[in-house]
Amino acid sequence: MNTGFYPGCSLNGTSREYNESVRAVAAELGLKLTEIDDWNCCGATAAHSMSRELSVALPARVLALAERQGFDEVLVPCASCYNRLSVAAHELARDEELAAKVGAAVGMAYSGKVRIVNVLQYLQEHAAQLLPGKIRHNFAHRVACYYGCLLVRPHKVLGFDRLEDPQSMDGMMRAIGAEPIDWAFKTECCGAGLSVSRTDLVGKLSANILGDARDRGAEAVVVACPMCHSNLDMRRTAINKCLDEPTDIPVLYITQAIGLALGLSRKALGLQRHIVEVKLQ
Amino acid sequence: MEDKKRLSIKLAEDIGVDVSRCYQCGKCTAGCVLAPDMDIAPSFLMRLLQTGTEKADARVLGSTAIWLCLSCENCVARCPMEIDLPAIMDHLRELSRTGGRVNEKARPIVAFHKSFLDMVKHNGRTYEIGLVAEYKMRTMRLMQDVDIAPTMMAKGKLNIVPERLKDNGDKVGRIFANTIDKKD
Amino acid sequence: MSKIGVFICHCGENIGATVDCAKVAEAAASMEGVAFATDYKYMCSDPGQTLIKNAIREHRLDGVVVGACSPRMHEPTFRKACAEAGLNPYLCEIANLREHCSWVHPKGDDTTEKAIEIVHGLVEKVRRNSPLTPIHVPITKKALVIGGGIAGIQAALDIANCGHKVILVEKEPSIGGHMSQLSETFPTLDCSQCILTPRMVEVAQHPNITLYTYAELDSLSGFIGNFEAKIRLKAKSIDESLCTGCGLCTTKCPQKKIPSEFNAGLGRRTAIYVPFPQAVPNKPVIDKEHCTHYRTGKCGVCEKVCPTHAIRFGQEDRIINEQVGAVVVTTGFNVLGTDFFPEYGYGRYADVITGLQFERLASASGPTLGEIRRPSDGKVPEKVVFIACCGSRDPAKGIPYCSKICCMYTAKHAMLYQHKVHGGESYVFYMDIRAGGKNYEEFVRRAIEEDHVNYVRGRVARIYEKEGKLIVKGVDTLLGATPVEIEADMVVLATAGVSNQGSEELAQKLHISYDPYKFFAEAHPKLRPVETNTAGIFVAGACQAPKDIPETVATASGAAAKVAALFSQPDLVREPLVAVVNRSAPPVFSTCVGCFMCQTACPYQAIEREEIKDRSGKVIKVVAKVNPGLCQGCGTCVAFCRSKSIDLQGFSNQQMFAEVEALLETTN
Amino acid sequence: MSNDNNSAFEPRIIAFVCNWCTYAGADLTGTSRIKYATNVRIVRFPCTGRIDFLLLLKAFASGADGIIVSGCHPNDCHYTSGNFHARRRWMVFRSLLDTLGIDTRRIRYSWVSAAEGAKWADLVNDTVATIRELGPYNEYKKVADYLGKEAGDE
Repeated sequence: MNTGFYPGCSLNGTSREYNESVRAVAAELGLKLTEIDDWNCCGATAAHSMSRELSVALPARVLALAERQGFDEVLVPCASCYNRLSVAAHELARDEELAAKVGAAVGMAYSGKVRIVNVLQYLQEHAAQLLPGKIRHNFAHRVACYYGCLLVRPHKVLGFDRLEDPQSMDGMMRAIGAEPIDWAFKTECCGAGLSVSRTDLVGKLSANILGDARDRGAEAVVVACPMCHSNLDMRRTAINKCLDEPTDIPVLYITQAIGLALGLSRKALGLQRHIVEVKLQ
Repeated sequence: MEDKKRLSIKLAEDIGVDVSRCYQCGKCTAGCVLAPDMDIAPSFLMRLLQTGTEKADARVLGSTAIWLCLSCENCVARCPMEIDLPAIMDHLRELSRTGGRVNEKARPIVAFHKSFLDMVKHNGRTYEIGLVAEYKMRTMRLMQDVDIAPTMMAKGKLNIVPERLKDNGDKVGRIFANTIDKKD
Repeated sequence: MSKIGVFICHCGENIGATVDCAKVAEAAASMEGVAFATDYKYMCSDPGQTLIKNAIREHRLDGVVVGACSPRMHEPTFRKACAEAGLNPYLCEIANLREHCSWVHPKGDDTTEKAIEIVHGLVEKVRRNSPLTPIHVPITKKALVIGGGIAGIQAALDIANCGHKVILVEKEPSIGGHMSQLSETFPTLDCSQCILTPRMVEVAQHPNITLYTYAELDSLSGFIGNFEAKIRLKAKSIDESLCTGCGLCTTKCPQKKIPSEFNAGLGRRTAIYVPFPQAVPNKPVIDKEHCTHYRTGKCGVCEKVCPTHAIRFGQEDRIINEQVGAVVVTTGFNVLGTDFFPEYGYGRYADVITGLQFERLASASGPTLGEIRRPSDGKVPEKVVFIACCGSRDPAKGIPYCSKICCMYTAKHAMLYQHKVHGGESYVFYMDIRAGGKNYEEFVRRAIEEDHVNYVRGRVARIYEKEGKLIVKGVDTLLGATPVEIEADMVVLATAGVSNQGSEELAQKLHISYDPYKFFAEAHPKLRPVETNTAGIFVAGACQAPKDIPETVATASGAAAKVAALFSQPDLVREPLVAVVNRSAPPVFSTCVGCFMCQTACPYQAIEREEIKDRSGKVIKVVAKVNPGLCQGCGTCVAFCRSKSIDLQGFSNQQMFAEVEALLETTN
Repeated sequence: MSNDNNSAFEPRIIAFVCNWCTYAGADLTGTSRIKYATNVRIVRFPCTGRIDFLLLLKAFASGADGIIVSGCHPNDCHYTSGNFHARRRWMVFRSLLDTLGIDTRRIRYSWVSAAEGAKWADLVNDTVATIRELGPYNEYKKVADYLGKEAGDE
């Protein structure tokens, strides 16, 4: 299996700890990841808010590159990129006219051969069987697994996990000794698309999420999406304004939690980069 | 001529969504995290599209709701008729922008998207400092987020210089020229 | 030279607006063998039929083609008219110009041309029709009713009261069906059990009714008037002749934690059990799946305590044969599981329940003795949310149709809750209120105006639990689509009514049609609502589609009337559309070579061997012979016959070849 | 392509259907006012089990460009097993037709129940499109004409 790695812009910028922790966990488990050469931005929310063609064309270039570079699958840790790449692949396969236009715009065709996997799928398929022997100490904490919207929806396109009350992340957390809680905001949107332009709304939506996790006794929120992470971690001032009582609940990437269980250093996992300090071991 | 065409017809032709299938159960609104903050809640927006009047169409294109929609897809996931509301929102945004109907209050959102795409156009990837700088210039919200930027810088979350593709983004620039910036 | 009459019906605008009927009649007039052709506004009307009759007499017609609606609609009407004018009814054929032409094509020359060709095909066919006489067969005047809910009970009683024998088969240990589970009934709020149980007892005591509970239909063969049913009597593990129904066994059975079907999972029952105290028959059965003795060979407590030694662990299923003349299918419906709505709680939250479960909570015979207490902790809920259309009108996750009964029972539930819990608050989330029916709308208004149930127009997006409350996130679409959030103590889902498990298999056993939702199909949705396409098999109640009690009872009585009408005839007159093996003069006798391929193909064992003997009694030849009493006219034997010696009356080779040729002729 | 002016070509399709399922299904198409191509002519049989395959040859000889045979779904036959017999006979017959050089793409075998009005319309439209693509069935007509002439000469 030749797995390509598409970090996307966030993992090279604001969320570089996600990048670091994905690579660190993969390396620790002996899994090889090769970054797609010369990749470009997927366009994210902005592109599909402004132009359908552009929103398909940007991911199409990435997919065409991956295909040319001989990858069977591409790991896309960023949930937003994962969503955009998956939707674009779906649109290209479904709409011949669009595929032709996009192919011409990009200057490369994509034939649909590359499988797009998110970090949870990747971990389940490649890492889960390797974990038992490698865990140094259990990540024995009550955690709220937060999937957000982009990993599970649109379900017909992504076909990943259960639409309401997904379980894959909960399963991974149990595997490293954590106790995932049953809570109500697993797949509710945190408002990432408006993070900069309507911080007020993002504060409110993210406050609902953190408030519920805290109220139900979670010690940390675990995420698999850099948008969710930067909202829940960096927008804490705005969030706390919307909560009756401010919260300092930390927000971890799933790979950071696994990394801790594998005994990797906090620095290797980029934990020092968080705005809200992570004290959990 | 083209612009006089009713939105419902455009939606059917352009993206294949039939607004008459909506029977106004409101489940989209009930599950929408931003419905309370929208000037037109999703199901109400569907109703306006169904009426097919010029006034209703203008109200939809000039709404803030279409710009607030986060594309979280909760609505379509639960819609009993599986009406692709996020796709409708995407298309309405495109029509609103190209038709010059963007609501005053939604300008910062559009500005952000534009700034974001400009970064991508010129570099092939996003570049947060450049993005925020451009966004601030567009919106004149100069003081926004000045509190967290230094922290982010210190934590190594911001790149000082933009990452670029091998050819300085020419390939990606071409994609823009052939899609969103296409003149026809 | 034949003298065919062609009659083109406009069917008002239905055919006339699309097909140029005058032109069709004109074209027909010039067809070979046609002596008379005309068109008329409504051919099925009295003047229309008179027109046909007069033409038959006046022009001495020897064949008739009526171009009208589907023969499935009015073939009997026009054949009867022909017979009244002295023409053999089987010399009349129907050209389907409505369903197969005017309704499916636009107005234009092509459509009129098609109509002409259809008529031409049938003119050529009818030229080769032979006069036929109906066949008389005896009727077994005993009915089989499958399903012992209110529909089956009503049908069985009505038929039995007409003086005919009835066999009632019920798969559960007791008759009563869903109605026995209901608390009060809309719109009168009378107690369901109080009006049902006397009927159940009447069934058990009726001299004309044989009741088999814990029994299922194994197979059905034969045809109208002459069916043979094999019925499987599932082992009850008791000797019913000895059991007195004292109930000691059920109190002593150590398996006490089995979810009770009768209480929709809200109560518990034992492994040897009577489903409910008013059950008919009031004798227990052993549920082999849960019984310790059947699972491990141990226990046997019931056997030890039974004062009459009626327990029979070794008992096996028994199959009995019954000859019946008619069958009424009344197998009822089922409710959709809540797991269809993950966003409403997956069955994760104990206090999110179905409407049927609420019936049990509200019923005096239920697990809470009629007090509304929520399942999780037994507390009286202070705020209850009722959600209509759970699965109904939901093509994405549920079913596209409207379940019809939910609007009414939800109003009833909310009303019962308000009556039982003073100061309680109730909300109904609905899309439309469908309260068509006698006193139905008034009933809903009462719930809103007098019992102050809060009706909110909109669907609920999701429900989650927080600090012991169920957070219901809905919307009020009448307030310009405003999101609404309610902290409820209990939520009741009006889950969709769906077809019963096994309905598809049953339909296949009975050879009756069913719709895409596996509800049984009636022969005609308006004019033959309790008949099926298979003669002698009738349907009633919610096995056709979700129905309320009055409608269920009405269809059951309707089906019973159909059975009684059938049984009122001395014998059965059947269409002579049966196969025949040709006969000719000696020495050939028949072109049949006696290969009996037809015998293997015939699904009805209608083909016999006939020995042709000479005067001395020596067998010269063995040929096939069709028993017209058994033959159903499928014609499979005709296609199988290698020597073309067997033919189907009404659909003979000559007729069909001529029709096909004529349909295509105009192009050549 | 066997024909140059396919655009003007209107295929002649004949449909052999059973009375209980497909005929009723086609009635439902009408009751539901679903529109379909006018090219089809329906012949009613009690059951697909009745359909003698010589009738198919007769239809081609009489000028049909395509044929639909449609009855009840498996297990739903009004006469228990007529549709199975028809199906089995079709399997054998098809290879025979192939050997004889008859274009079996022109015979469409399907199941349409009494509840599938829309499916009937789709089946007809789809068959019309297929046959339009294949063009008129001139080959068979030529043979039939030739045989007819031979027979007439005798």
